[in-house]
Amino acid sequence: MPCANVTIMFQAAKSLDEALAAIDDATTLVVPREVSGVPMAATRALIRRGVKNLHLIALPTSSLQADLLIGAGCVATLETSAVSLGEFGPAPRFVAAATSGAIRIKDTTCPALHAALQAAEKGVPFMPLRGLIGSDVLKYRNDWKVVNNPFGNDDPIVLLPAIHPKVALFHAPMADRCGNVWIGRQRELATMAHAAAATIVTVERLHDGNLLEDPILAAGTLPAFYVDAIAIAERGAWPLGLPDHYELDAEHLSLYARMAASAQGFAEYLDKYVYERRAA
Amino acid sequence: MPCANVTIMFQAAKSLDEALAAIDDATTLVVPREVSGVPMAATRALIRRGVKNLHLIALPTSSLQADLLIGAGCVATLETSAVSLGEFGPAPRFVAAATSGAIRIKDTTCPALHAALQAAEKGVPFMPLRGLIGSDVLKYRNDWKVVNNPFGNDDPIVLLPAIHPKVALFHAPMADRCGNVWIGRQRELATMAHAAAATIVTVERLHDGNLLEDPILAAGTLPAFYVDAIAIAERGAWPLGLPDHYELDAEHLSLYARMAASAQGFAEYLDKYVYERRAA
Amino acid sequence: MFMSAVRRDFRDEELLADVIARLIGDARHVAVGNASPIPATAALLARAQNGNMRPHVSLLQSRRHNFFTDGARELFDCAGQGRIDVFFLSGGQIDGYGNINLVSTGDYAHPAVRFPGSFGSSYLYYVVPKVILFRTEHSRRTLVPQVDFVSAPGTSERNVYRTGGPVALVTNRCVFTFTGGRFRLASVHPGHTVEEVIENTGFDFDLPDAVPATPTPTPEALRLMREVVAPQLAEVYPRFTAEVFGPPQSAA
Amino acid sequence: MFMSAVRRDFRDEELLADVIARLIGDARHVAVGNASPIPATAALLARAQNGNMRPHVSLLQSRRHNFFTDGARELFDCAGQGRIDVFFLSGGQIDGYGNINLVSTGDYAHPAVRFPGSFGSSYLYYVVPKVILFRTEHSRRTLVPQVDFVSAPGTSERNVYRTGGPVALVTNRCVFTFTGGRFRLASVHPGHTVEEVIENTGFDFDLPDAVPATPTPTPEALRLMREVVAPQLAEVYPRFTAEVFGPPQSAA
Repeated sequence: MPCANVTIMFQAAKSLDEALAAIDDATTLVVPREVSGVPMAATRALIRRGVKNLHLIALPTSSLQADLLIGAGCVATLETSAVSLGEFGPAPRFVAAATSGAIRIKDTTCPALHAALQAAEKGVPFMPLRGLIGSDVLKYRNDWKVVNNPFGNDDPIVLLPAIHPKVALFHAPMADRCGNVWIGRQRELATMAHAAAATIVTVERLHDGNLLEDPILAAGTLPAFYVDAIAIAERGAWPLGLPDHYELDAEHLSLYARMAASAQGFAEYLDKYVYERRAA
Repeated sequence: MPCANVTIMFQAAKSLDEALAAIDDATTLVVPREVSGVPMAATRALIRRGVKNLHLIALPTSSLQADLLIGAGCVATLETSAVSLGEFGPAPRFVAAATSGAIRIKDTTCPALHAALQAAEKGVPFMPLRGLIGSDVLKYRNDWKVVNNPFGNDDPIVLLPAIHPKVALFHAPMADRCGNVWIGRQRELATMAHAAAATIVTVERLHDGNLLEDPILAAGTLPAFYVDAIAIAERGAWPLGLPDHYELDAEHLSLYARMAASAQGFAEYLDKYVYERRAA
Repeated sequence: MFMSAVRRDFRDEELLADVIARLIGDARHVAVGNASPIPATAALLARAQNGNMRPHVSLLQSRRHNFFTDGARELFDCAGQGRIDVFFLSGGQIDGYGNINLVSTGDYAHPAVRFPGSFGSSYLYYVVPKVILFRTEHSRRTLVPQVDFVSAPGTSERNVYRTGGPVALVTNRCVFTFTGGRFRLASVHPGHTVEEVIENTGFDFDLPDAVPATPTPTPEALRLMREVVAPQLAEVYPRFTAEVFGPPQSAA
Repeated sequence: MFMSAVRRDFRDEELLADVIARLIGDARHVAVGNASPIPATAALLARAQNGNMRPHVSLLQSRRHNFFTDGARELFDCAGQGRIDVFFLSGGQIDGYGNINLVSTGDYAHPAVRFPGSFGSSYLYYVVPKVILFRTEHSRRTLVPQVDFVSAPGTSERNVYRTGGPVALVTNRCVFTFTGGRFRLASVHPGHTVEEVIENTGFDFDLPDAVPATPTPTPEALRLMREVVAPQLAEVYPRFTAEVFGPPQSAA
């Protein structure tokens, strides 16, 4: 009985496109930061499918993934604390869309996104957070509120409403046939899954046996109970890295930064590196 | 360089009594529930030392540990959502102290304790929690507040002030020589350590190598940065169990339940099973 | 436990588990707390009967039937997310308003009897849609007009966030359902009578003109409990399983 | 980078790291964000100089020098607990009030230039006791009278919870300290002048009668950077390490 705990929600590993079916136009989609397992193969599949008007939440930042989705016209609203290609420079399509007004940006700060997702995880309507007061980040977020700390004395504090994504999407090292996913130290992936209505995961490989049956592995496992679909995508974070598994592809990211600097170059990049894989 | 990340706060594994030195009279001490690693050897050492007036926080419940400490006169205030010996019956010294008024009890409910410690972990003054309204748990907690959810409409919600323990104390399967402690799935142990000013851990054994250097082990590791003292205590949860390692000692717990039913029997228990180990 | 003259081919525990399994129905996720072998049997029976892996059953005392990897808080977070559909609570006292008392009798500051404490009830009672109250001892000591301490109330004001609450109370004598803030006698177990229920219940409840007998377990339900459920249960409740279902068999 | 006629036996990066290491002093825990090789060098140098394993250094881009196992939120939780003493921030714009802008110039709704975003600054600036601002480009474009967007303010009203904030600003030309809501010129790097600093700074700052030259790294500091720090740094910043400190040596 290797999958004693498997929930009926989990279906055996699917094709990538099948796994992504729940991500409709206008989905509120939460994705992780660069070192936490960015589902780049899935991102390319979404672009090929032509998904539109995403409300993209990058927890708490993004790099290539947000830039590609924005450049490909998939994003209506972006909620994050930063988008950058890091040592490869600014994220060119993000910058272009931000300055042209092509997307709506909800600027935030890293711990505010974490707290708002933890609020959803805990089933509370809001979470408090220090900082922020006097910043323009707060000024432009009319969905946030400042109240007086009822345990303090003239002590203003920001309250952040819970964020309830429709779908959490990330890439992880492995899953088992029961649908359990090993996420390791990247605990915010568990919070994403707890907060989202549905969770879709791509993984490098299938693990033989039940991850929950080994106490050492179980400690880093997101249970199948929270997982709705899994697809295998080897090197699924490429050209980004998957820590402890493979490094980012610096040459390709340099190439991307150069090509994406212009709209035309970006279109060529899509043709060459996203659409060519349609048949894959 | 096996301990690149070790903090100077950590000292190599100490004797049990040395490790417990920071637990003075009147310490606000947080300890875990039965299946999460109850430091029973350490508890007996504290009783032998004659610690007094503890503010004991059992996250979120306790069994033998709280009963022993209460019976031995170590506790002034107990904050928890339940104390019971489970299938071995009521916790007799807890019940006696509660009905005689020998200790002050701050009754709470499991998720309220978790949330209040997470508030300290996150550096916020309070956390909201659903439920509670209309209960006598809330009625008798004048340190809690009910406010109107500012994101709702006539929607009362409870706010719980952060709990900042002075010391977190627990038992875990293993630590390494850098001071990292493997806690596995018992993530509330990390929250306890994050929330407390100091953390003291007993472990079954030392692990060779650095727990943080193996990604699989690291996923279940509390970093040395949060750990102030470690002592080795083999079978340190006895007569309780340590899940995945050893079962509880049912015969001994039955014996305890019988002996502790009277004050005299409890005194005999202490003589036989706590003080006799003074030389150990 | 039951004073019955009827010849039966099932045990009291099997009847109770069968009753509770029917109350569970087709839920997605049933969580069962510690020291609750009969509700655990019921949850696993419901799952075996549905035959589609529903409901997912979390036995909090188990390692195998317990997927939680985010620490002791995950049960409560999970409930707060709306992902736990059925839970079981009990009470040192339960009153006719559905209030439960897990703390103490008498004056709270100077209690006559002290119970263990409220556990998670002051939260879970509000956010788990189907809470099944289970208390085998059906007496005027346990089922009282009004509890001395409200660990969690049976109902809340309209403006209080509440997505859950009690749906039924199962005792060793009968089943009450809970609607509109009151209990209603739904069935009396074989070998027991309405008069006996009235006599041993400290609170008022709605009494239909005709009260059916609690249906007895079907042969198929008994077979599933004994052959499918018992081997799963043995990990967590070896003594209960051996006593009720006989010597352990190999797991299915 | 520096226009210097003085013969020197150190590189600009070494001077800056040395300056920052002195600003760090005897802290317990220094955290260094991504893409910050000079602050990372400084933190590891401070540790090597103290010789007592203090401060603990967290390089967030590293696996080895990064103990976090509780996900991306742990850095912020750790800071909220008061367990991070020193952090580094920068800004597309920094103004004379210590405000930093990591978001955009011009009108926020129609930005002229868009920067990546505020990252954790809108929180960390308030709760890390010693925030060292570091921006190598020292020009009127970056050091402005008033930022167009406040990612995080340099100071706060008295009733705002604030246990941290800026203590200094290090550029390629000089060191400013920050007290009383204003910058004060503390030292000018060798090869640079006070006049040059005034000319290239868009904001007002306090100017002492005599401004010392930034002390140059001691031979011992240079030795530590090259022999002890460089091998540790190479894991995270291989290109920077090779360029500044020469070919990799085996780790200490």
